[in-house]
Amino acid sequence: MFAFILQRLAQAAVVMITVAFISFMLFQYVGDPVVFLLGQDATQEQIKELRQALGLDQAFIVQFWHFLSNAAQGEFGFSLRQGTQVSTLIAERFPATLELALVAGVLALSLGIPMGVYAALKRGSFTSQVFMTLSLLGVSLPTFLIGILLILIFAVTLGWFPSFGRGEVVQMGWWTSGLLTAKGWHHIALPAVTLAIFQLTLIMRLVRAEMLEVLRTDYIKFARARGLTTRAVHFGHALKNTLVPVMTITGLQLGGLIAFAIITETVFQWPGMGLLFIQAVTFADIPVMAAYLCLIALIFVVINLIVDLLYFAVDPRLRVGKSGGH
Amino acid sequence: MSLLQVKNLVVEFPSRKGTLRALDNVSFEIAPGEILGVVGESGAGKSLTGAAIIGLLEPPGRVGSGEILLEGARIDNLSPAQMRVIRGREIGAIFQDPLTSLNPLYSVGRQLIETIITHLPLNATQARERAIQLLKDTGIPAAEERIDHYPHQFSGGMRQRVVIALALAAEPKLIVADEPTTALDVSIQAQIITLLKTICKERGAAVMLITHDMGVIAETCDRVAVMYAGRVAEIGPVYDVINRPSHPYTAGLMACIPDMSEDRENLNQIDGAMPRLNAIPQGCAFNPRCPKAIAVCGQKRPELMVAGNTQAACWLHDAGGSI
Amino acid sequence: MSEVSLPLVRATDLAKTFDVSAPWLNRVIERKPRMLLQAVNGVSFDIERGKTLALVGESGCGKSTVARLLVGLYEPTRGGFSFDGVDAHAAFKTAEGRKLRRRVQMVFQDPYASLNPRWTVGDIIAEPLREHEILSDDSAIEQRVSELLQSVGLSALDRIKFPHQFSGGQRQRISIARALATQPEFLVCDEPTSALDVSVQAQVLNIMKDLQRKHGLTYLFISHNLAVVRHVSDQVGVMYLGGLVELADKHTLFDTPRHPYTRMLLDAIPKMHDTGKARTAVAGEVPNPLNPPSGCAFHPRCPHANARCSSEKPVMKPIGGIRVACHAVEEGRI
Amino acid sequence: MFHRWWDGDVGYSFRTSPTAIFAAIIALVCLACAVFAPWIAPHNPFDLTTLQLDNARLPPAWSVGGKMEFLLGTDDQGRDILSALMYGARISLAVGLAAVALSLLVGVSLGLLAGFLGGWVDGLLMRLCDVMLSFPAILVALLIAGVGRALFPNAHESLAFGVLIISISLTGWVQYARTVRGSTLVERNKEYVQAARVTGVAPLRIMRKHVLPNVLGPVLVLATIQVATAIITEATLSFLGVGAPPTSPSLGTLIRIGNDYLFSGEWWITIFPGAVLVLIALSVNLLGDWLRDALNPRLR
Amino acid sequence: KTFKWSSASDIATWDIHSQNNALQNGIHAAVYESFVYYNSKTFKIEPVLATSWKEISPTQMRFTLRAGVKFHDGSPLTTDDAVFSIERAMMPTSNFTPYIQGVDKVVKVNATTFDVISKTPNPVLLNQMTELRVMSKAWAEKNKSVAPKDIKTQEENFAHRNANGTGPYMLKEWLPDQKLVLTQNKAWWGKADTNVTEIVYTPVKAVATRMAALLSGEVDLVLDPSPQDLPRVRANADLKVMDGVENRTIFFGMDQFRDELVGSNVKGKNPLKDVRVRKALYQAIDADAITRVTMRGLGQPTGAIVAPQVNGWTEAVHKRYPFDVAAAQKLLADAGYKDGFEVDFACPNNRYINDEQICQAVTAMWSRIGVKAKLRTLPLVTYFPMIQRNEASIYMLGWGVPTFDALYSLQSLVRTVGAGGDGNYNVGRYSNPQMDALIERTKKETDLKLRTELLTKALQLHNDDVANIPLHNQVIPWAMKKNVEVVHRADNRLDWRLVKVK
Ligand SMILES: Nc1ncnc2c1ncn2[C@@H]1O[C@H](COP(=O)(O)OP(=O)(O)OP(=O)(O)O)[C@@H](O)[C@H]1O
Ligand SMILES: Nc1ncnc2c1ncn2[C@@H]1O[C@H](COP(=O)(O)OP(=O)(O)OP(=O)(O)O)[C@@H](O)[C@H]1O
Ligand SMILES: [Mg+2]
Ligand SMILES: [Mg+2]
Repeated sequence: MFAFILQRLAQAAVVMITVAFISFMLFQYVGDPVVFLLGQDATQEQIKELRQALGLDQAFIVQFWHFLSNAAQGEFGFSLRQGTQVSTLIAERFPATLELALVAGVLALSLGIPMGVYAALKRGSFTSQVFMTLSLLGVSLPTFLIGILLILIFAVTLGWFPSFGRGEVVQMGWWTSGLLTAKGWHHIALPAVTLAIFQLTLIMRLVRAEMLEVLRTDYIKFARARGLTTRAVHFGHALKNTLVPVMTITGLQLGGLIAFAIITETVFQWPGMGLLFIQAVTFADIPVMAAYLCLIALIFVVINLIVDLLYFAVDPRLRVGKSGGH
Repeated sequence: MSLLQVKNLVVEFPSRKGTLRALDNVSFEIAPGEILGVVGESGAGKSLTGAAIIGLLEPPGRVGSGEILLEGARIDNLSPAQMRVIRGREIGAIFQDPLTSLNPLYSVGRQLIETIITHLPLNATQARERAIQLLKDTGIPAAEERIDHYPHQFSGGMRQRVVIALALAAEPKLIVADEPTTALDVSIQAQIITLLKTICKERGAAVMLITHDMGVIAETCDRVAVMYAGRVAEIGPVYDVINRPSHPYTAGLMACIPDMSEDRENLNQIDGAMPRLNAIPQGCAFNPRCPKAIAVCGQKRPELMVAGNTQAACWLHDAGGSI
Repeated sequence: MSEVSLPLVRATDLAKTFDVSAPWLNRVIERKPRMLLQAVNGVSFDIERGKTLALVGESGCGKSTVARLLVGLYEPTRGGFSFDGVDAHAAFKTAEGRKLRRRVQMVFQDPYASLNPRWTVGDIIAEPLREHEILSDDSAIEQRVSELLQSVGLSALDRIKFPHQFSGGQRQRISIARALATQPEFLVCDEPTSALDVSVQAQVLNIMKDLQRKHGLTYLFISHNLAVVRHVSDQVGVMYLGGLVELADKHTLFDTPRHPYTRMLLDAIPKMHDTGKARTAVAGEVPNPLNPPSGCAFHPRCPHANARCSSEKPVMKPIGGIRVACHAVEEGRI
Repeated sequence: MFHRWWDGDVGYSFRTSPTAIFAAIIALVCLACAVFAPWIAPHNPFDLTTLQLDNARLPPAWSVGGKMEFLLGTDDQGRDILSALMYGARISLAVGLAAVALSLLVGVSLGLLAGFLGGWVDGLLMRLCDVMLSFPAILVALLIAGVGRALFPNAHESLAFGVLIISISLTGWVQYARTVRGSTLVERNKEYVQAARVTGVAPLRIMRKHVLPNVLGPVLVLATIQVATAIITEATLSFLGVGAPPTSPSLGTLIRIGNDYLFSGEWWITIFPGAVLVLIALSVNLLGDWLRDALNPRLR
Repeated sequence: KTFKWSSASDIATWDIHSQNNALQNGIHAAVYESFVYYNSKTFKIEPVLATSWKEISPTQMRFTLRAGVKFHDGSPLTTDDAVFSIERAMMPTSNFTPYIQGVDKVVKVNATTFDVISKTPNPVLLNQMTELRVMSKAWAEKNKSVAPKDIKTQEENFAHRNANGTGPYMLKEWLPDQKLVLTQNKAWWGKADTNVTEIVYTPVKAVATRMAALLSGEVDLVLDPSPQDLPRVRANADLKVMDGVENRTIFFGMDQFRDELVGSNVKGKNPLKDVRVRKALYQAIDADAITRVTMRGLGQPTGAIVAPQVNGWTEAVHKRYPFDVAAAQKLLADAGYKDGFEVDFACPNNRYINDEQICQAVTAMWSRIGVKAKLRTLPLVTYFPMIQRNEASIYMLGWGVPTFDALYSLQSLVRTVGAGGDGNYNVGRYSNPQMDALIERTKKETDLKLRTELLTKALQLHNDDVANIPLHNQVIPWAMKKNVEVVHRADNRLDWRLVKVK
């Protein structure tokens, strides 16, 4: 178990260094931040000087090494656009994205799993067909289109929800929360729905497929043969076994939520990391981009680790145990 | 009165090329405490018969006609909820693969207690005691400790014991055991069969033992039914069926089995293969392969008729003398 | 037909160890030792040309591993075997080995998994022909495939069908036809009938015997069904936990089994015609191959075990025309 | 070949599934419109000489101010929306199909190698997959597209499409690799593969001839669904401005362009491409769904 | 009343000398005041913190500071603060170099006056002073914010997130990219014609969302609405649009340096070197149609490279060559390109209003005279470095003139590339000795009238040479609620003293 975690962490480190390297390498080509900093009217000398000052003239590998050694200390340098420590920027934005992803994730899970279970248990019924068709619509509609349509309908035409922003936030130490005020919930509704729809349909389809698979197994048949109640069979036995494989994918999906938030945050001007990233891309703000990507990788790694640990909790086969047979 | 009566049972699978009759007019009875063996080639319909009795036919399979009576009461037309109460309480089941029959995520104790509480008016502690007792009865050493272990921590033979314990948990009157030892090693097989036999004798439960191993049948059963292509070919006391088979198929089957006591260059064989469900020949399903086939075999379907100590579905024994 | 002195197949001290250890990091941190599984541990036997050696034993005792070693699917960890006087294990790797492969073929247990579901039967049987460039001309191949199909009792027209259109017994015959395509001399059959019904099993066994008579084939036949073994074999080797414990002529073995394990196995055979008689089951559990008992592997289940059995590992010794590995037999206790 | 398919189980399940037929018809119509766009489209939206700025933003023919000539109206450059849709679908489909084909090629070969060879090859490739998976698809595509453009600033349309295809397939292959590896691991231990090895067939040939055909089933399903995903990814990238160039707009580009006009009442510029995009994705997804069930023997 | 407004991007810092960015300067102006400011209505320079100024010598200007002005922290404004602030703008980490160009030093004269001394006579000093804002010296010293924060100083100073000016509004809260709140300064020295007590600024990047916010009433004013939405805004009974000509001209530059164009099918020569070709391209563009359709009226077609507010501009240079396809075709034929040619054409896609659409339309227009422009559009991050590497054959550029003097444009855009900002955006590398001579003369000319004539002459020369193809002056629309009253300034910023919400 301990070895397992250690192994995972080592793996995570490798993944993150790779991610950092790739992203850093790619950014070399994304654009030149100096143009922004100095504006259109700068002279070549000024440009050169600033490049030097920022260390942009150093060899790529030197720049990368600097970046890496700083990153190891949680320091990603300064945003070229805002001149603030990247770690501060990210820390400011992180709560917004996390809350959005959480609300969307909870929404997707709390609707997706029951719908998937229903569609599996009532395979072929009208409602489950409706669910399946709707879910296809969910994966066929591009996120940006969903967002814009929601704004058009619920914000502009009906005026029920605000179209952008996070509303009132409550400051709690370094964390800001929009979930403590009614306004905050009001604001999070549309973006969270937009973000959740895609994941919801994926989770629903996944749960349904896995559930159908599990319902066909011998132990379910045997559970029925033992005369257990339908409830016990479906929810005690089938659902739990369904959730084991669903967990991995769901874990990845939740990581995906944070990444997908880029589009949602852009459409709804949600002041999260995705927006920060998109703006960083527009301004070729390399430190911010690199930090963001590393953070995303970290989140993925952490989620994967949690999922693996959950496996240990849920699946006794993985626990090291006194084994009677072989 | 017999415990279980199956009368003219028909099981069908609707398919795109018409409805397939997987079981065709299957009839037999099981007396209380009796062990009935069901043998036959793979695909003969043994498992379907078992599934129909415990009401777990997988859709789209369905009982087309016929009746299943438990202690004289029909159970084939019960609602799912009513049938559920009967399963486990009145009829227990054991399936082929002990590894996959147990939910890997729950300890065997949990699965046992769950079953006991569902059917018997016991509280959790009583149920646990009973579960431990069941495990002991099925020969699991250190049952108090092993009850909290998970299925993967047991060996194949022990798992099958747990499955038997689960099937017996609510003292059912009938146990449908569908190939309980096929997945097990030869040496374990004997242990399990012996256990099943003794424990059922002790509790007076009847058993329907499905297998295609004649040897197992021979040593275990009181009576045996031989199935072929969804029909019962012969049914009767085990000694008679094995030593004096009345149906040519049974005879052929017996001859196929390599015998320990004699040396032969070649085994007897029945040429050809069992027909597919969508191509069951007219008349007796066995007639194209039958060495003793006569004209009527290809035209009229034989029903079970008395043939010595057994009953066989074969025109050769037609007392009415249609030959 | 065969020279008496030289057996066609000779296995000497054949052994195969699998490394089933946990990953390196886990071993280091959890201080777990390397786990080596001795699947086959020093097995020696000869098979005369045209004869059948049967290997019997419980599940997991290493029968299949021996079979795979013989056809070159595994590399032996120790020992080796020769085929027709040639060190086959070394030869499999050389260009010569290709010729050797033609002479050694295998029939697998599962008739459903041993045929590629996407290939026609004709292609399946023709593959060895093409691979070994025995025939290259398409019509000649077709001709040969038809012959092969007919020799296993199928129709030449079945060539164009797919495996799923055949029953289990028919598939097993197709497997045999494929194995026969290169006209091998030695056929390794790993439980070829254990997935089949008795009636189908009889068909397959009969064909195998016919082929042996016609082509002088040599078989290594693996099964745990002693009745079947008795029917097909000339010699029988009994395996227990990776090692041979008794190797004898069929009649000798079945009539006067020496090793206690062999006796137990024979007792466990259901007696068909004495209905209702319970057989004596082999007592105890199958040992864990990762942690085999000390001394004689069978001693925890053996009624004749004594102190020596639990400390000293018996070796195969010729005793009264057979070879057996048992202290009790050696000492004359049984 | 077709006959066997049509008469087989898959064909049967197709004929009896109204959704499948419906989806297939829609997909075929879209495909036909895309393929034959140059012959059936009323205008050629890529031919700049025909564009008249004064025709810009005309509403659909049935509304006030619409012209019959432009059935579904025109966009901001005076392009006929209907024709632009056909040509745009052509580009979207081409990009989607090419991206899927490329990721199929890479993913299937790598998955096959990893599964069949095992050992460090497997370890390495699977770690690579892990790395790719911790990079969300859109991010990768965004980066590649950005880098591609930056690397070849003089690149015009053709290269833009190349970059687009590569960036989409770069994340797509992982799923195929994983699926194929999984099935290969199962398939590799099946006895027919061992039979081939006993015969002495070379590993590469075994992989190609024996394993590959047997692991393609799930991949096929995945590929169908990925076509839809790829089209949407393309659209999203175009929406974010790193996709198809505006002079030869794909559906995504059309939506992006039209997006600016959504609130100004010129809804047709964005709604029609959006609807077509959803329609294509939906029909392909429906087909994939149906195929998944049809190819799954246990659901038959 | 609270006034809520929005535009695309947020400001980067509250440090007034850290970055020179138009939007940021405009927002800073509410909190930090400058010495003088352009009057919002007349666009003449008017006093703010400096009440009067007088030229002591051609290189010395004396300013008198307004009395009774207090910073937000209550401390009074002194000449020390004034001197400190100008010196702060002159520090190496300051980005305000354009506004202190030519300034030699600042000298405190007494408690109410100070002198600005320039190196050479500087006719635009007052214009520069409009953007030099004043910060409290004591406050800066106390809070370690003496030096402006810049990218190179990798440290945040206090002034980055806090502000202490003299302006009509005080910084209350700033959450970057989320929200910026200013509250009214009750103790302000002046009298403002406003009823706004709180200003809330929300940057919203996506234009559709921004417009949605206005339409749904969440904001009162959008500084940069999308032109396409204006008709709808205009049609909305609760909303209105205000527009004005911005001091920014959009034009197309052409590579007139290479002997063979990259990516063209003309080999061995550069067609763009031929004035007839340039003029043909010019006359093929229907600027009116672009203004009418693509820009929806938000453009002022022009033949000049500068906007009307700029010194040197005249009606004459403003006049365009007529749109005439036939003439264009003839010119091309004369130049030997009867069948046209292929040429590379680059445009930004997120810099100017409708930049991408304009370029597409122009591409279509050129295709009608046979010129096949191979259009590529790039985001500004990659676009500007690219054109600065002289990689584009034809490119789009928009040029604003903060000094309101044509020299600023001419020097950057058409002067032969040289030292000190000469030709720094002459990306097409146009070079004409006559033009260079004219520009050099204006640089030194102190006779303002003559100087203006010289500028006009240079502008005319630019037009005769078709050095660039001007298109239009951008017209900037603001969209807002009907109940909002603001003054539209040519520099596209709000005057906080004049905002009213009814
Ligand atoms: N879902 C189904 N659809 C169609 N036919 C089915 C289905 N399930 C079973 N059958 C058919 O019913 C017949 C009887 O099946 P059954 O499982 O009872 O055989 P069995 O005697 O138990 O064989 P085995 O020894 O292999 O377990 C077979 O021919 C089988 O093909
Ligand atoms: N590739 C392998 N890796 C690790 N262990 C293996 C491998 N193959 C076989 N073993 C182990 O070697 C032992 C012998 O296996 P083998 O398959 O030879 O048994 P068997 O006698 O053929 O059993 P069965 O009757 O079940 O086929 C078993 O314990 C098995 O778990
Ligand atoms: Mg069965
Ligand atoms: Mg084996």
